[in-house]
Amino acid sequence: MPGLEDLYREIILDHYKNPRNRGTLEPPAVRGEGHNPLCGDEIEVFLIVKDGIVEDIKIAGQGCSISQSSASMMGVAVKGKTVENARAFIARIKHMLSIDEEGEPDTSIALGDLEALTGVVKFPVRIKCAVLSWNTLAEALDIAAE
Amino acid sequence: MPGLEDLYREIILDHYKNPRNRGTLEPPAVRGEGHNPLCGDEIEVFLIVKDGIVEDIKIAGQGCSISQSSASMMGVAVKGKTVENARAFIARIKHMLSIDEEGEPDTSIALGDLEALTGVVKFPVRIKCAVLSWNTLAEALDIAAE
Amino acid sequence: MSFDLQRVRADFPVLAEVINGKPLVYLDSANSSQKPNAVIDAMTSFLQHDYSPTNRSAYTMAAHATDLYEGARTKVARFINAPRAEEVVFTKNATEALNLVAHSWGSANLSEGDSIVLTHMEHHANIVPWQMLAAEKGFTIRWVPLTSDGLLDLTNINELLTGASAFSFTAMSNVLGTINPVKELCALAHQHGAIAIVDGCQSVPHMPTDVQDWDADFVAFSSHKMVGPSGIGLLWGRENLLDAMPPFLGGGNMISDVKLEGFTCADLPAKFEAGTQPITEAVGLAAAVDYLTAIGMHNVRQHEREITAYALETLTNRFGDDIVIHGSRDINQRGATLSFAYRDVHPHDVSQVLDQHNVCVRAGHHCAKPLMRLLGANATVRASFYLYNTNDEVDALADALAEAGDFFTL
Amino acid sequence: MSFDLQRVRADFPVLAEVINGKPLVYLDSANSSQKPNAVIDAMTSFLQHDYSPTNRSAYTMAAHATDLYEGARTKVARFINAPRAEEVVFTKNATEALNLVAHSWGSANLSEGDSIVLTHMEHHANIVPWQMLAAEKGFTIRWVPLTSDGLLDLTNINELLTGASAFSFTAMSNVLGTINPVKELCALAHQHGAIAIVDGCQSVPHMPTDVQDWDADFVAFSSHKMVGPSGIGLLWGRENLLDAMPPFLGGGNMISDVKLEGFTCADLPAKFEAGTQPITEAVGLAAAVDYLTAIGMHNVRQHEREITAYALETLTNRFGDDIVIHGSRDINQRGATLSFAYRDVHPHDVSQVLDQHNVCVRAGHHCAKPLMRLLGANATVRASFYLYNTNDEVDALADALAEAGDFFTL
Ligand SMILES: Cc1ncc(COP(=O)(O)O)c(C=O)c1O
Ligand SMILES: Cc1ncc(COP(=O)(O)O)c(C=O)c1O
Repeated sequence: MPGLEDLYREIILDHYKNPRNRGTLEPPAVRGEGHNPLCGDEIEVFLIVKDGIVEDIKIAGQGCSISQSSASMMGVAVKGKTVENARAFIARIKHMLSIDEEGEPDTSIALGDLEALTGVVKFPVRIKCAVLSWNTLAEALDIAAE
Repeated sequence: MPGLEDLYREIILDHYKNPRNRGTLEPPAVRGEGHNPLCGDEIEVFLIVKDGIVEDIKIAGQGCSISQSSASMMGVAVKGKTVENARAFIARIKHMLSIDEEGEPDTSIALGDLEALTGVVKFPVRIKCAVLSWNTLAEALDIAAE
Repeated sequence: MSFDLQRVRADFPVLAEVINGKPLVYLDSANSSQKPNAVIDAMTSFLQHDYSPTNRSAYTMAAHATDLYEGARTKVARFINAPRAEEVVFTKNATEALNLVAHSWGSANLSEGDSIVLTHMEHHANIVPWQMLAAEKGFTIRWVPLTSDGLLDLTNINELLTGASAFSFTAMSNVLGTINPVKELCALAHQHGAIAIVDGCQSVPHMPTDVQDWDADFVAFSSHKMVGPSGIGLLWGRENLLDAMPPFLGGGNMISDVKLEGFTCADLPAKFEAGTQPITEAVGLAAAVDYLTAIGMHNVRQHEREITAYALETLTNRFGDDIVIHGSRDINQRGATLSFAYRDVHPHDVSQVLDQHNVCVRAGHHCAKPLMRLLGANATVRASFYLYNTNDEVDALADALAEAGDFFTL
Repeated sequence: MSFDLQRVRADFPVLAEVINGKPLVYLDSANSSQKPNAVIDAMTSFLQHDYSPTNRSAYTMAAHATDLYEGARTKVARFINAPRAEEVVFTKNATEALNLVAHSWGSANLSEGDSIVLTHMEHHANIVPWQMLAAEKGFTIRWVPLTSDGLLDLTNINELLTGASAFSFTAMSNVLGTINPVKELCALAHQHGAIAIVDGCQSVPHMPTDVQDWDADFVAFSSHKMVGPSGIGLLWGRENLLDAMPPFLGGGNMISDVKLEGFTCADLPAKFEAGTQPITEAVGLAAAVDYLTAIGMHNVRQHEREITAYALETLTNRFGDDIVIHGSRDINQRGATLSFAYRDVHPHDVSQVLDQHNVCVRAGHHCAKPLMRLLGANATVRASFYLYNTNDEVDALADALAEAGDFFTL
């Protein structure tokens, strides 16, 4: 049986206790909203996308350590990156979390802090927590592209 | 296990092969209709009731040996009797067939040929066959009383 | 794998039952099938060691039970070659599956002036839900007639389908055994812009199923007829259709959010699975699918062709004109379900005599009253065979029938 | 009979499970309960020796299975003191039972301008079906608020009930444990001409039930929460109401006749039981009812009072202000279901740490989002106790909680 330390790596607890990019953004920022109907976690992702770049990102909502830290690390990872980069990152993370998607993700993308989420795979129920913010980001990117 | 001869007494087969009072009656005769949704058996009971007496009865429909012979014996038993007698007979037969009803039936009533139906009790699935015509008679008596 | 009938029989404990010194001859599988040890043991072991609610709690046992439950969905999807597991919805039986389609798809898509097409050989489960909805919405039901040997009469099918919104039909008749040309019927439906709804209750347990090859839109079937447990049924539907449909039952699990003012739906398949699901039953169903897959559905079909041929031959040889077997004589067009009339003996009386010999058949209207009226009978005797039945059991049926004949000579 | 906890525990095989050297501590019975050998064995034996379809075929095995199935109905009726067994309808779960009432009674009796009354502590199963129907029919839903200690706030109940057609409420909250005054609420409903619908999911498994003493009109509950199998639920309703209602699901068994032009319904209870029923599940449920009856529901309730008192005391003593237990502290007003917040640790993380010790609790919204909003939480930890739980297991919960606190000190 995997231990708690597999799941709750230090970096995860750090992002949980000190979440980066917390807050909201006013329009014209776009807003994506995600629920985990299983546990009630909620997340909001606010984005300003300009010239194909994620200029700013803020994250609001409530959730467990895994969903909150995943969101915080996500903000750090995609802020200032191109939309294309962000989308590739989403695919990469889902692949890492053993979520089947069509197409092959670019496994050359460096994960940085997000490497810490690999332990989640051993706790299948928590995968939904880890992926919630990423699905919500994908939705927000779609809205921004409209 | 009870044998076939417990169920199919000679008198039952006789009434099945030579059903009494087969046919229909025109209005002002009343008509009751019964189904056994389990097996598809259907029965029609036509009655002429005058001055509280069952003056005539005819029986139509299709069904198995038990339902047909029970109907035939029923016709013989109630024709010419008072409505009150007929109703008491219905209660008596249902009691014999182990069907719970409110109130105590008059067990002094002589069953005659219908005694042969006691074997049906050992074949619970066939009780519905045996009782179909009696329920239909009860309905027809209700209609006649209106 | 080659098909070893004696080994198959040994897998089904009930077939070893002996009553009054005589073996059980179970010929009522079209009604509900018996269960192999693999299914019984999977359920028992789950209840003894692993039982837990699914899709709600997060502890290890709950996660394990959820894996088994969702794993059953994946297995069923593979068994019928569904493109995606999320398109498989667990219901309580095939009847609920058909009600779900009628209610959710139907109430969103059918109104006055519309029409749907059913056939004269449908089970009540594929009639009554549509009649209930038609009474509310005012659309019309059209009926495909039958030929004299119990096949669908497609002479006027184009006329019937013109302007129709849906064509809902059984893949195999539960009374006549007729196997319908599902792929052709789906294509006909689509040519006329109708969706194709397939009642797979009698076909999925007995032959290979490929919903993509059929090009069907919905397929309903039941676990209990395919060596699986009672209490669980299945609906497969195209994702885009299921996605567009309103929910059916409301409650826990099928929601994304609930406020005093209203609710929002969960994604597929949860959207159609309100409340605590048949969990142990899904575990048993998964074992049933594994069992049938290991045997091979082609082998099941081949065995049933052989036993059908033997039964048709035996009954005809022994009883000649005394027996009228409904439906086609061509084993390429029929499954192993035989409905018949025997002399003038009422089906109920036939089944009673057969029961004295532990020969279990169904006597009645088989939940297909419109078809029975067409046959001019209010009941038939139905003997239905499955992968575990033998030619000896056909003989036992014939012997018992002969006795019924002697007893009831009118 | 006196209540022997160790003997009760020995009846439940799963409680002997040891994972990673630690015993299982199952505290999720409000979600779904574990099953005793009596239930598992009844199902296994039925599948091995007696399985057969019910209410259709006429051979001995089918008659026997039908007797068992109908016998389960009689046992359930006696268990809740229903006047007649025919008033008990088998469904797939309590959710279907509530949908049945909303759909069949509701669509015949509710239209624009009407209103019904629910409470703020309802499970989604007693909210969403009404919201679905309200969206279609245009009636209004009114909500009974709660007091700060999680009881129904009846201050304005007469106002709320004025002109209402139905009052549907839970007998016991699945989040707060609150036991509602069912008899009084039914009387209030009737005073205002409303029918009383009781969600008995959380009460029927845990204390004696007398639907006649309650004077309720409908009561819904689930087998899987009362040591019975999954895949079967229950609706009891007054005969005159059920008789007057249109059917819910259409198909086999629920009809008296089917013609191309339309169908007629069977009598109760078949009218509401379309298709092949959860047969093995009914057999298991009968065994569950026998089991609980032999233990005595008063004994179950008494045991749960004691364990609730011990849990409230233990958790408060050990964690003081670090723990916020929702709902009443009065064991006369609450069952053995405890929802709480522990420090700032998210319930999902609490349950994760507990799971390392095989302590199984549910973390989430418990299918009661409107109530959660009122509590100002989007999730709680819920530990729920049943007849087989011990004070030692309360201690195990407390020990694991302490560790979660250490781990997540923010
Ligand atoms: C109060 C209450 N009502 C309804 C339900 C729904 O029961 P089921 O999931 O068995 O349909 C539950 C349990 O989930 C419950 O606790
Ligand atoms: C062709 C057909 N359709 C539908 C059904 C209904 O299936 P179930 O009773 O499992 O809901 C049956 C079996 O009873 C059937 O044979």
